[in-house]
Amino acid sequence: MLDQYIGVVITFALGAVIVLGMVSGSMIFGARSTSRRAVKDEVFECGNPSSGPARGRFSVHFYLVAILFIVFDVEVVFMYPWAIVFRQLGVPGLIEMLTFVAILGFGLAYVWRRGALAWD
Amino acid sequence: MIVPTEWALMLSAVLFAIGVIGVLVRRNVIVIFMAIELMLNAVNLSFVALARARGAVDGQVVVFFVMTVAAAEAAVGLAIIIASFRNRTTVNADELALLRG
Amino acid sequence: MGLIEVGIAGAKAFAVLMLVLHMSAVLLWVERKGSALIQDRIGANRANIFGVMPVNLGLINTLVADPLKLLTKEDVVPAGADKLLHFLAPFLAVFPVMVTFAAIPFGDQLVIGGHTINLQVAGLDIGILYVLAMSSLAVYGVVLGGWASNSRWALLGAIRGSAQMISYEIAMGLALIGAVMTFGTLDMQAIARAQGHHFFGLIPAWGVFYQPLAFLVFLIAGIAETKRVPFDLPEGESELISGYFTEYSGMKQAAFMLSDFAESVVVAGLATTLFFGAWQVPLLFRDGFHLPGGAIVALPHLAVVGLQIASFTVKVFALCVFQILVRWTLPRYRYDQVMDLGWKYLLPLALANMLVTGIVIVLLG
Amino acid sequence: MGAALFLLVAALTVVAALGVILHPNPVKSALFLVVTLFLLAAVFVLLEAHMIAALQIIVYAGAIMVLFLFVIMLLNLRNDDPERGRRRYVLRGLAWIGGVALAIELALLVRGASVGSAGSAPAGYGGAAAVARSLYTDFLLPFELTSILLLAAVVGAVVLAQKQRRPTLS
Repeated sequence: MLDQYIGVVITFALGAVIVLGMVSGSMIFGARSTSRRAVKDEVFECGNPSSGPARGRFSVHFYLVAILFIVFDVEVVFMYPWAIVFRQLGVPGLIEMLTFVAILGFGLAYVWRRGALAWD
Repeated sequence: MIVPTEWALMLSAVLFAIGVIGVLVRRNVIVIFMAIELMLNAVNLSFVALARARGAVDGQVVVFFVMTVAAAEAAVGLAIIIASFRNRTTVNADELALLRG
Repeated sequence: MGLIEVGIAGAKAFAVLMLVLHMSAVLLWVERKGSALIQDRIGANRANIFGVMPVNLGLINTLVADPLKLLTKEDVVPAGADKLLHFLAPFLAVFPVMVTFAAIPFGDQLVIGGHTINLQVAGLDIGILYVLAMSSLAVYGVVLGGWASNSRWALLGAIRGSAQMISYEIAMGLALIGAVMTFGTLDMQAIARAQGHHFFGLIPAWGVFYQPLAFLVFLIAGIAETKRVPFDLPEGESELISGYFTEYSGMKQAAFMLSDFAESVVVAGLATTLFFGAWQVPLLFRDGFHLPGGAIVALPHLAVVGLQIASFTVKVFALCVFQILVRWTLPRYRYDQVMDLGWKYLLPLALANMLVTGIVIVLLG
Repeated sequence: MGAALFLLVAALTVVAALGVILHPNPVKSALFLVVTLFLLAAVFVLLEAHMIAALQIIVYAGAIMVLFLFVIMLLNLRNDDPERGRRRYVLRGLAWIGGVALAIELALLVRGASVGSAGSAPAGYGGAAAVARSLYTDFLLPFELTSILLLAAVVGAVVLAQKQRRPTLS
C-alpha cells in the first residue's frame, strides 16, 4: 500500500523545487533600486496616502462563515466513506444518512433563519 | 516497511508533553487552545498506532470521532474567545478570570 | 521497489507538472487573445523576434516576453511586511494546486519492455480525498499573502478570498460525493476505467450522463474556487486594487497569477476524470476501435495509449477554454450574491442530488 | 526503510510542535501547528491509516486551522508581551521540568508495555471501505450522536459570535 505514495513524495519534491525556483526568480534576477526606498516601500494604494493601519479588525460575518465551513466540512467528510459502502448497507444505511443530514439540515435552517448567512 | 508501535507511541508521548507545556507556559488563550489541539492529536496518533498493532480499524474510527469533537470544540471555543474579547479586549488567560465575578 | 520504478515515477511526476505549467501558460494566452476577441480588441500583438514572425498572435508576448519581464522586475516587499511569510505565501498558493494533479490519471497503462506502467503519478486508493486535501490547503496562500503584506486592501482581499474558497469547497465536496456514489470508489483510475463501456454500444458511459447536476454544481464551485471573474471579489480591481496580491511584484506576483490558472486546469482535470470519461476515447478499447456494427479496427498498443493521452489533454483544455468563456461573458457578482450562491443554492442542491442519487441507487438495487 | 522515514518525520514533527509553543507570534504559532498536523498525516500514512491521513489534512489543516487563523486576524493579535517577574519565571521553569518529566515517564511506560506489532496489515486496511464498514455498523450510534454534537456547535457558535440584535439595558 505504501508504494502508492512514492509518486506523491516525488511530486512533492519536484513541485517544491519548481515552485521555489519560480517564486525566488525575481529575488535573484530582478532589478534592485538603490534610492528612495521609503516611498517605494509604502503600501500601494494607487498613489493616495495610506489610509491607516493595515491590520484592523473585520466583520464577524467572515468568522461565522468559517464556523459553518468547519461543521459542514466534517459532515462532508463523514459522507465519503458512506458513499463507498452505501450499496452494501442498503436501506438502513440510507436511513442513517438521512437522519444525519436532517439533523444538520436543521442546523443550516437555524443559521439561515437567524440571518448569519445574510450579508448586509 | 513496518514502523514499530513503540516508536509511534513515544512520539505521541512527546507531542502530548509539548502540548501540556504549551498550556502551562503560554498566556495567550488562542495559543493555549492550539496546544490543546496538539494534545488531542497526540492521542489520535496513539489510537492509530495501536489500531495498527492490533490489525483492526476501530481505533481509526475513534480518531474520526475525535476529529469531529475537535472541530465542534474549535468552533465553540473560538466563539467564546471572540465574545469575551468583545467585552474585555484581551486574550490573556490571567486577565480573563470570567467566572470570578 | 527498484531504481527503475522510482525513475519511472519521477518521469511521470515531471511530465504531469510540466503539463500543468504549460497548459496554464497557454491558457493565459487563450485568455488574453480570447478576451480581446470577445471585447472586439486586438490583444497582445507587440513582441516579435526581429520581425520574423509573419503572423503575430501574441504568443511571444505571453509565453516569452512577459515571463522574462517579470523575472527581471524588482522584488518589492513593503515596509512592515513579514518577509518570510511574504515569500512563503505565493509558494503556498501554487504548490498545493500543482501537486493535486499527482492523483489524476492521464492514460490507461503503457506496456514497455515487460514493464506495465500505470499512467498516473500516484495510484492512490483514496485519490479523491487526496485531491480534496491538497485543494483545502490552497487557502493558506491567499490568507498569508494578504496578512503578510501589511496592507489593508490586501488583507481585505485575503479574507474575502478565503471565505469564498472555503464556502465553495463544501459545495464542491458534496458534488463530488454524487460521482463517488455512482462509481463506488475513491480511486481515480478505477473511476476512469468504469467509464469505459457504452450505452447501446455507441454512447460512452461518462459520468456526466449519470450525474449532470453534480457536474453543474462542481463546475460552478470550481470556477468560484479559482477566484476569477465572475467570482473575482478577492481581487476586484475597482474595489481592492488587486486584492491579496496587491503588494507583490515580479515572479511572486506571477506565481499568484499562475495559481489561478493552475486551479482552472485542476478543476478541468477533475471534471474530465469524473464526468467526461478521463482518458477514454469513445469506442476505443485496449485493442482498438469497436464500431457499433461489431467491426473492430485494431490499433497498435502505442497508438491506443497516445490517443488516450491526447484525448485527456484535449478534454482538459476544452473545459479550461469553457471556463475562460464563462469568465469573459458574465459580469462580477456582489459579495453577498457570491456567498448566497454558495450557501443557499449550491449547497442544498448538492445535498439533494446526493440524497436522490442514494435513494435511486438503493431502490433500483 | 519505513522505520528510517518514520524517524525523520517524527523528528520534524517534534520540531514543529515545539515551534507552536515557543514562537511569540500567534500567526506563526498557528502555521507551525499546520506543519505539525501535516507531518502527523504523513505519520498516519506510515502507519497505514490512509483514510485518516487524508481526513487529518482536510479537517485539521484545511478547516480547523483556517478558523484559528481567521480568529487571530479578526482579533488582530500581535506578539505576546514578554513576561517578567520572578514568580513568572519560576512557574515557567516548573512547567518545563514537569512537562519534560511527563514526556520521559510516558516514553518509559510505553517502552515497558508489550503492545506487540502485527505483521503486514490485511489488504485494504485503513482504506475508506474498511473504515466505513466499521463506522456505519459498529459505531452507528456515536455517528448519529455526532450530528447532534455538530448541531449544538453550530447553534452555540452562532449565538456566541453574532452580536445581539436587541439593544441591552446596560
